[in-house]
Amino acid sequence: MKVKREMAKLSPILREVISQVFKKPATRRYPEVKPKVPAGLRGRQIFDITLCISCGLCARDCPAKAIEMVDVEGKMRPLFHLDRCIFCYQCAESCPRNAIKSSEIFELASTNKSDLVVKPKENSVSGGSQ
Amino acid sequence: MSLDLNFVFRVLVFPGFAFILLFTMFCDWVERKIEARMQNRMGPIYTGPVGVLQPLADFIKLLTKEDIVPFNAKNFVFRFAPIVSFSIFVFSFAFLPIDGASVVSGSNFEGDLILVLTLVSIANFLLFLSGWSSTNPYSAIGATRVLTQLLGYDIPLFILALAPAFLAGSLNIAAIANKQYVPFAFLIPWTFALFIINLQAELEKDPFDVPHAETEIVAGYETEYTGRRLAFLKLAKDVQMVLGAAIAVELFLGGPYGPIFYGLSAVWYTLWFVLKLLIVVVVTEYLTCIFARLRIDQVLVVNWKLLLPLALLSLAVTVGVGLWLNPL
Amino acid sequence: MASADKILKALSDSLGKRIIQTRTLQPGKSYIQVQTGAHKDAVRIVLQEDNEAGVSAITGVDLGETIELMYHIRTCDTIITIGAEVPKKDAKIESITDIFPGANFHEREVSDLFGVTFEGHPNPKRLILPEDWPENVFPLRKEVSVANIPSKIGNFGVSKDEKHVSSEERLVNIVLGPQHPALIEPEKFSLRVDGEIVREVEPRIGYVHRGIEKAAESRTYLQDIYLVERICGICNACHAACFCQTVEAIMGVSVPPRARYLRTIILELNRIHSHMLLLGHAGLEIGYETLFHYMWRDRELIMDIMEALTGNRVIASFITIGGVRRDLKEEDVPKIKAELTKLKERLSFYKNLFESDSTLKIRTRNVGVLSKQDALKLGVVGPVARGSGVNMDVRRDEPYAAYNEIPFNVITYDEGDSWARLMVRLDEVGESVNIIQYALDHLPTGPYRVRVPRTVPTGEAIGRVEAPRGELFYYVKSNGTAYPERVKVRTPTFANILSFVHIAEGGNVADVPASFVSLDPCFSCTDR
Amino acid sequence: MKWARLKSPWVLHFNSGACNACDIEVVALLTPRYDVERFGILLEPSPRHADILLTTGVVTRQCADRLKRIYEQMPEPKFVIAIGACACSGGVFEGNYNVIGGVDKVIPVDVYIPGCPPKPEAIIDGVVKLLKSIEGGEQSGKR
Repeated sequence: MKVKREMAKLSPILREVISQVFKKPATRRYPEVKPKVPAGLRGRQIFDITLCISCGLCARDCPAKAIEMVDVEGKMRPLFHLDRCIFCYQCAESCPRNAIKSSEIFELASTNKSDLVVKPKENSVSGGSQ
Repeated sequence: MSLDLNFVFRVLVFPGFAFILLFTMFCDWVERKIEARMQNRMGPIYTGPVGVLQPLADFIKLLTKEDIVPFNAKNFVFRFAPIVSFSIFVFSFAFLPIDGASVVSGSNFEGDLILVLTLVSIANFLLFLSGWSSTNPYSAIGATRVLTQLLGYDIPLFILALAPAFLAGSLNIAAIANKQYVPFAFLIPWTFALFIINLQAELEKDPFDVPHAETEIVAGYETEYTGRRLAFLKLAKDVQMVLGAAIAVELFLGGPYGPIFYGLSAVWYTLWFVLKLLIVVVVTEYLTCIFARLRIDQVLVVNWKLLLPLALLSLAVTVGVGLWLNPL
Repeated sequence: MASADKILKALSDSLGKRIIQTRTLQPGKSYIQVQTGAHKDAVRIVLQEDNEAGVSAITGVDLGETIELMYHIRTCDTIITIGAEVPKKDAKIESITDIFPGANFHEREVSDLFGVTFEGHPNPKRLILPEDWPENVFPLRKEVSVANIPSKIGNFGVSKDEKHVSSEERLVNIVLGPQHPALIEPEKFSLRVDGEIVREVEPRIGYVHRGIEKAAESRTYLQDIYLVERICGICNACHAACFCQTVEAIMGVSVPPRARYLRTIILELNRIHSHMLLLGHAGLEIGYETLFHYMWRDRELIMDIMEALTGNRVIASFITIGGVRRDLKEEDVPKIKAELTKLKERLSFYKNLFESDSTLKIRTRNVGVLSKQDALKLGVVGPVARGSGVNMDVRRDEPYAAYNEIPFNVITYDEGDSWARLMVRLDEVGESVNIIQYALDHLPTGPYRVRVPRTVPTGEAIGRVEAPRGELFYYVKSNGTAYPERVKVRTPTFANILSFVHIAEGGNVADVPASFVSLDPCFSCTDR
Repeated sequence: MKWARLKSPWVLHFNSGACNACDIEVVALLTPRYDVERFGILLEPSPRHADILLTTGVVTRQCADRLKRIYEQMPEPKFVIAIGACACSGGVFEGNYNVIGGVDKVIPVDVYIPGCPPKPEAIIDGVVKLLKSIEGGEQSGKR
């Protein structure tokens, strides 16, 4: 096995490249195979309108000023600007009633900017469509 | 001269233009898939059955792109250099016997080996012109690097090609391919190895991938090209790859001639030719994957201080072995 | 190695009455305020006492009518700060570039943002602000607010790049331009090339300058953590850790042990992913795509661990003032350990590859050589310094988080070329894996976070962390409200960029990418 | 014709002042695990060869002109994808003095991908949505 020793001395890349050809490629075919996402992923927020006491703490603490308090049926509710949001979940932490929870939805790309603004009604737990 | 249908068919369709184009695209697909597999990823899948039509999709897309000619580029040369170099490469295919007989029957003559090699050099020179005529500093540097590399590997190319010609006793490619009862690659393996390394330099593959090194000079001589011209420039590059591999097959692996089992000989010859050519493509791809890119002055050192003397040495040894085998 | 108080004594008896006052910012960090002219002698004395010392950063603070300049000098495991005040009207001070060339960029930055002119500076050109920035508007001064700066929307005429006129005319001007496939980030290096040899290099940074130090002053401490983390996407855990440490030093809050261990784990994960990212990128720069693909494929193991631990692959947002935001669940530990052992085996393959691969060594061996004296003179930090034999590492010199309880060794190579710098990073990945495994075994139980009030008492503090690229330096000054008075960030690449100019000159044009990538430049860090 | 344009979208990446978190996710797309070459996507070095411009980062004053110049150099059927909260709207750095905030203030943008940084799968999802929108209506006319 002189060749084997000689190959090893040469450079490990020679053997590695050949062995890689016969191994299964490490590619995950994303659009067909949905990726397994860990539990705590910081994806899109899920806002529960029933728990919210419209105190505005989340809007005050948001580093990117992505939460705007909007009047919904008399009460002030947070409206999420997803294009400004940096998904740090400081709002979930500083919300006294933890009405904001994280979810694993991360496919948020959109062709026009307007549907990146998530209104409180449409985003609440009951109506969580997307 | 009456329009000889068989002649038109041979030139335009089978071993001629259409076959070469499709075969080049197939080789480009093989190359991309092999390189992807060597890097443990998948390569194109979604265009065509297994991504086979990917090079075709690239080509057509480039044809439909907007065509920009830089304002102070030298118009004439800028427009025609890619197409002319592409046509020269395809034209030099005419002399290689793909299915037993050369494309245009009776077109192989004594010395067509020298003609093919010079055609390759001229086409490469045109690539230099294409870079030089687009007045972008990056393509200027890329172009000068094409030239320096061209000078570096051209002479060893000729010398190495002479070795099999000497063994076969003739300068006619078809004759050389015919005389190889034992493929020269096994008879004079050192010349074959040097020829493959030289091929890497000619095709600007990885160890010698200096002219269009993305990291230093944006895209080398291709920087200013868009649309149709870029399509032909890339296709010229692919055809050159297939042509280089084809020359290696003709000179060292016995061309299309291989054992025929039954049925039409032309079919078997083409199959053998395609098979051998794919082997050479895989070998060059393997070399690309295991080497990092050398600096331009290191490439020159390798060309002039290493390839040239070794080529001369191998020619001398081949002549010695030849004379010792069957004295004149 | 002279000890800190010996240097202090030498300073006090040689300067005598020119010292206005001395006080200690934090235990072990002394601050000596001197008259304006005396700051150069003070710096010279400290540099003579300890030849391994270096000016770590120059901070400017706007005190109303005067601007206070602080020279933070890194010497024998601590920082000695020399302060000098300059009137705001005609702010002039003597430059120290002749005794410490490493301060060149620090001074140009302060002159850009504060308007202090440094007399005797070799080329006092604009470094960070864009070309079309109005004259004598200095953003970091208190009276300049964002509103009265002319906005640029609408007039995007192509600004004329100032031509770099070189002394000899026959040099070709190659611009390693803002948009360049090799460099992920925009910055411009105009190289004056004579044939294949680089004669002069003129770096032009500031393409990624987002004015973070000014923005930090208008946000609360809680919001500042997220702002500071986004200075650099690759080493973001280090920025968060350093900022939180400095604020905790001002407030006198001590972090529970479990939080200290969790911080160490996330910092080391960040180091591994940053080093592997660079080693792969180095492969791409020298045309070795296979190494790039293999290295980044193995890096995905680390990204999965970080995603499971912190919820995001890259920006961890894990460290906060008073501890960490999430707990490491017990059932995750064996999974992390399994992934780390898998990574360890791959490392042996890469080490063998870097040592025996011929073309890789041709492209990196004695390319971009930086000798130990030059490294000390230019004040480089991190793997760039350790690649030239300078034995410095903040994790050992001034342990923070849980580094005083975890055994690890500092790797140095003496060749000082690109290959040595890449090997330092490769070995450090191995070290980091050991650190994480040790930390996972000895993870103490208990709370992982301490509640912290929103306002910070008045005070100022200095924080240092060993980021993947080197020593990261923070200076925070608070005024009792919930908004910081001044946040100064000196990132490791800002200290290392000057060495690129030194390395590239005289070298080969084709070597520029190879030596450039071995410095691991991170321009979003440099420009802040 | 449109089949070819959909099957081989060549990509150019320009970072107009980002913290390079989004940039390393864009580069991670080429590596074995995500491997966008499956879709025929190649990272092209020169703007002349590219169809889609992937911009990341909050546009700083210095980068604004370069971004516009690169956009103009690209041949016609060209599209722009803004990646990350900074490119969509300025993200955390909105309101800083040296920041223009948002790529759409400089060049027209086709797809916005929020996230800080968006996962590589989210970027692929954005590219797939762009290709679907091209397949749907010929949108290149709305420059």
